[in-house]
Amino acid sequence: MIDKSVASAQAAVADIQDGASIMIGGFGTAGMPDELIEALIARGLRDLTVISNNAGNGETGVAALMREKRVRKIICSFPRQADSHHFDALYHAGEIELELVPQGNLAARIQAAGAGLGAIFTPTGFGTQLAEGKETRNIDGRDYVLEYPIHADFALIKAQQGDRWGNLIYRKTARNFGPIMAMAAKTAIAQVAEIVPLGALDPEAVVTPGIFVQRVVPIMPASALAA
Amino acid sequence: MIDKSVASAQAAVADIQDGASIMIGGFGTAGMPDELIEALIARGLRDLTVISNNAGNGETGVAALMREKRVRKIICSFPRQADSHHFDALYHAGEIELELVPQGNLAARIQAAGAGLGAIFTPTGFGTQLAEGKETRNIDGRDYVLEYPIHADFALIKAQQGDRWGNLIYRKTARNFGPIMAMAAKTAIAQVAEIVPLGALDPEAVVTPGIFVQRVVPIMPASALAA
Amino acid sequence: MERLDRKAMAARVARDIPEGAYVNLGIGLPTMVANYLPADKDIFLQSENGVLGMGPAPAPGLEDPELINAGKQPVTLLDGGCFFHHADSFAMMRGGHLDICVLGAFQVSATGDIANWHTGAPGAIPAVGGAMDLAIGAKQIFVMMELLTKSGESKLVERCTYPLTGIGCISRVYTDLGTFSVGPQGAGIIDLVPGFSIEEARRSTGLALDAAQLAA
Amino acid sequence: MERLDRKAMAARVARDIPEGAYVNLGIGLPTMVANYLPADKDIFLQSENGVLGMGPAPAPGLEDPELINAGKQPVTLLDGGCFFHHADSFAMMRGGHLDICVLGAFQVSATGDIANWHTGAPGAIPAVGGAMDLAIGAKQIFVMMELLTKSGESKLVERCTYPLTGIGCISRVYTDLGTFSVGPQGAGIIDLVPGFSIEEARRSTGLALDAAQLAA
Repeated sequence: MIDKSVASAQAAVADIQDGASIMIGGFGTAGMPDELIEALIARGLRDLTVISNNAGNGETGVAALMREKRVRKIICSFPRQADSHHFDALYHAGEIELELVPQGNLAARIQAAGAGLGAIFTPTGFGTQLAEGKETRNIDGRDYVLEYPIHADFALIKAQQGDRWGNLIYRKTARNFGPIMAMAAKTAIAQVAEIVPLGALDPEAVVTPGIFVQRVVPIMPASALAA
Repeated sequence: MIDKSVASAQAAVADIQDGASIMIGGFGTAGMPDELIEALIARGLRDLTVISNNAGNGETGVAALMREKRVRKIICSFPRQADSHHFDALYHAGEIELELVPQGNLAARIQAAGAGLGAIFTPTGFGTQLAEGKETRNIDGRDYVLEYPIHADFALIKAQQGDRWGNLIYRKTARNFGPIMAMAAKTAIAQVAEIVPLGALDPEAVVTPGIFVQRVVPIMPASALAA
Repeated sequence: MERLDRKAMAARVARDIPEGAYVNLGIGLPTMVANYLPADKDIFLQSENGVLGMGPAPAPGLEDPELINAGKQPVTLLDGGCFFHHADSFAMMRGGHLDICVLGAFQVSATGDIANWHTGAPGAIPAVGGAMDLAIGAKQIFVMMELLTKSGESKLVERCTYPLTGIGCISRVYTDLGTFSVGPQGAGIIDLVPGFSIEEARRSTGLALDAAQLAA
Repeated sequence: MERLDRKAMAARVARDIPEGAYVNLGIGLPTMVANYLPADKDIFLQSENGVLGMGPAPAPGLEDPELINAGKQPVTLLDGGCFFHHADSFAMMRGGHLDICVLGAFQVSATGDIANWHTGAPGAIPAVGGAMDLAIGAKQIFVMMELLTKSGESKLVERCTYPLTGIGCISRVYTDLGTFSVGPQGAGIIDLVPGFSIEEARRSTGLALDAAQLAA
């Protein structure tokens, strides 16, 4: 019997090593795998490469990884925010490498990795600073930039329900990067609000088929704990 | 009020013209929009370009389009079948142009069109006859072929339920090419077994958001009519 | 002259959005356009974080932290709305399926270039988000901005001096002093607020604004 | 010699598929492997037309024309199975997410090239389907075929003479006369049926088959 469920966030991230590349889902408050990130921080790792839309807000999640100086490089679309002070400090001190990628190209490059494509010609960013030095081509009258897939060793994502085969459904805009990051990482770890029996998820409504998910960790939402 | 529902298959295909490029969904018996194809045949058009996985079986669907000599060119992955005699005859008579595309590249090229990519490097087909004359590139030690998006004027697809905004859900393996063809065509026409009120489809389970669908035609399945 | 305030600008843009349009409203000023769309017409609001068919802001206390727009503000979902992942969302945009994007900008050039992501100031941390995707992300891309900076310089320019977000992608610029077309033919005047003349518009922008489209 | 029949070949392949594997079984002979997978283990069958977690064939009368495999045969769905569209399905394959594909073939070369889509005969209508995608569509690609043609020619060859489906992608070949490894190091023998000697295998194939992996 295959059971991908893992009892704790700590156990789920136990084999991540120094220097690993890690995709972290989430957009704003929605879909951030906070408990997995906390467990990752507790590992005390160094020199991580993080792929995520933002570089952290406030004190939790990716921002905490920044504060603890665990990240050597971040690939993201929007690092600067009102409360991204931990990233800001590292950046100004030259202690972190930033690869800035337009958000849609970030999504497309992650998807290309999951889909086994070698590269894609995308129109986004053509003629801008973010395409400087990159190969470009005019195809049927439109200009495109050649962009390469982004793979990762691990993906940490948040979903709503999962089963022991790793099938996932998400909740509202918390879906965001989860499905494509699960496809692009060698090991995808999903924290879910609930693990349901096999067959409980509608096979027409499964968003991430279990083949893309290696570990599922039940993390009851704080709101449910408080209730 | 926006209502994309159309009363009949005939009305839904009324503006397709000679020479149009038309994607047709379906894989085997699953997802073939038979009634839309019948309505298309009744239009008496010529010189169509058809993009579909197969070149027709027996006497219905794409095979009937072949029999009536409506198709100038077909882009497909698997034209030859035990009962593809209408295509076979046209092919041997030199009366139809065939662009043979590996099935996954067909899917990827259709998806690339819907996603606005200019081209993709795919590993499938490298070193084979189907990549002859195509640009290739070794990326990170693996060989890839450059493939271009496939766009179309129209897509004819079959789904299970739709609403007046064009949202669609599918049924089992009838989903196949429907979602990506809807994205790649200027005008996507979906026949559905049922049109449901707005809000009746679970927003987490909608497979094709209405933005990709221009017309929805209710076609009650023959099995339901017989019952 | 009767300069439009931000609400009036939003109402002006809303007037040009037809029923049935699929629309992405950028963060900031453009988000206000939603408040002026006719409630009795089906206009489909998309947000690039993965939602189509957004409704108005939720009542206080009913916010859901997992139902937000690209500006990370709580929103609602209309009946008929749906969710999707980031790759599908940006495919929607990049693939030209949206009809209209409305963006803010630092500068727009007469030929439709836009600069809205980075001031280029030394030491500034760059952050692009979806700006470059949005700039090419619809059949028509509108900009909504004040025509002049606080120090009186035109933001509608011959050539952008800030780092570009996209090239030749903007078709229309809605400002507090009037509405302008931009593109391959150069900049033209669509309307001007009462009391702001063609000559003043040309002098303020330093552009040879075509006035042929201006309704008499 | 104890030549394996098709059922025995299918059982032999099934023995090498571990629990937890994600597997695509090609049309024809490979489909039979499903009948020999252990019922008490979770092995995940994918079909490229958009289904993961396929169960056995339905009972007569319970066929659903919208629930079929890539061979267009009716199948069932296990609890925990799911459906997806063609682009996601082939992403699953091309992206290396499947563990094992089992394919039929006309020829396999010592270095792992495969020819299984086209005889190259003049006038033959070419049809490729998913063959080229499957050939590179998993971490390991197995071929299952009879070792010799009816006229006695080896289908395991130095170099394929039929048009190629994929290059250097096959790692193992299961035949009625034995199991062979192929790849950059050339072809080797994993096992041979009783009564078929190493020498006979070398003579039949014309290949200098390495026998180091052959269990004593």
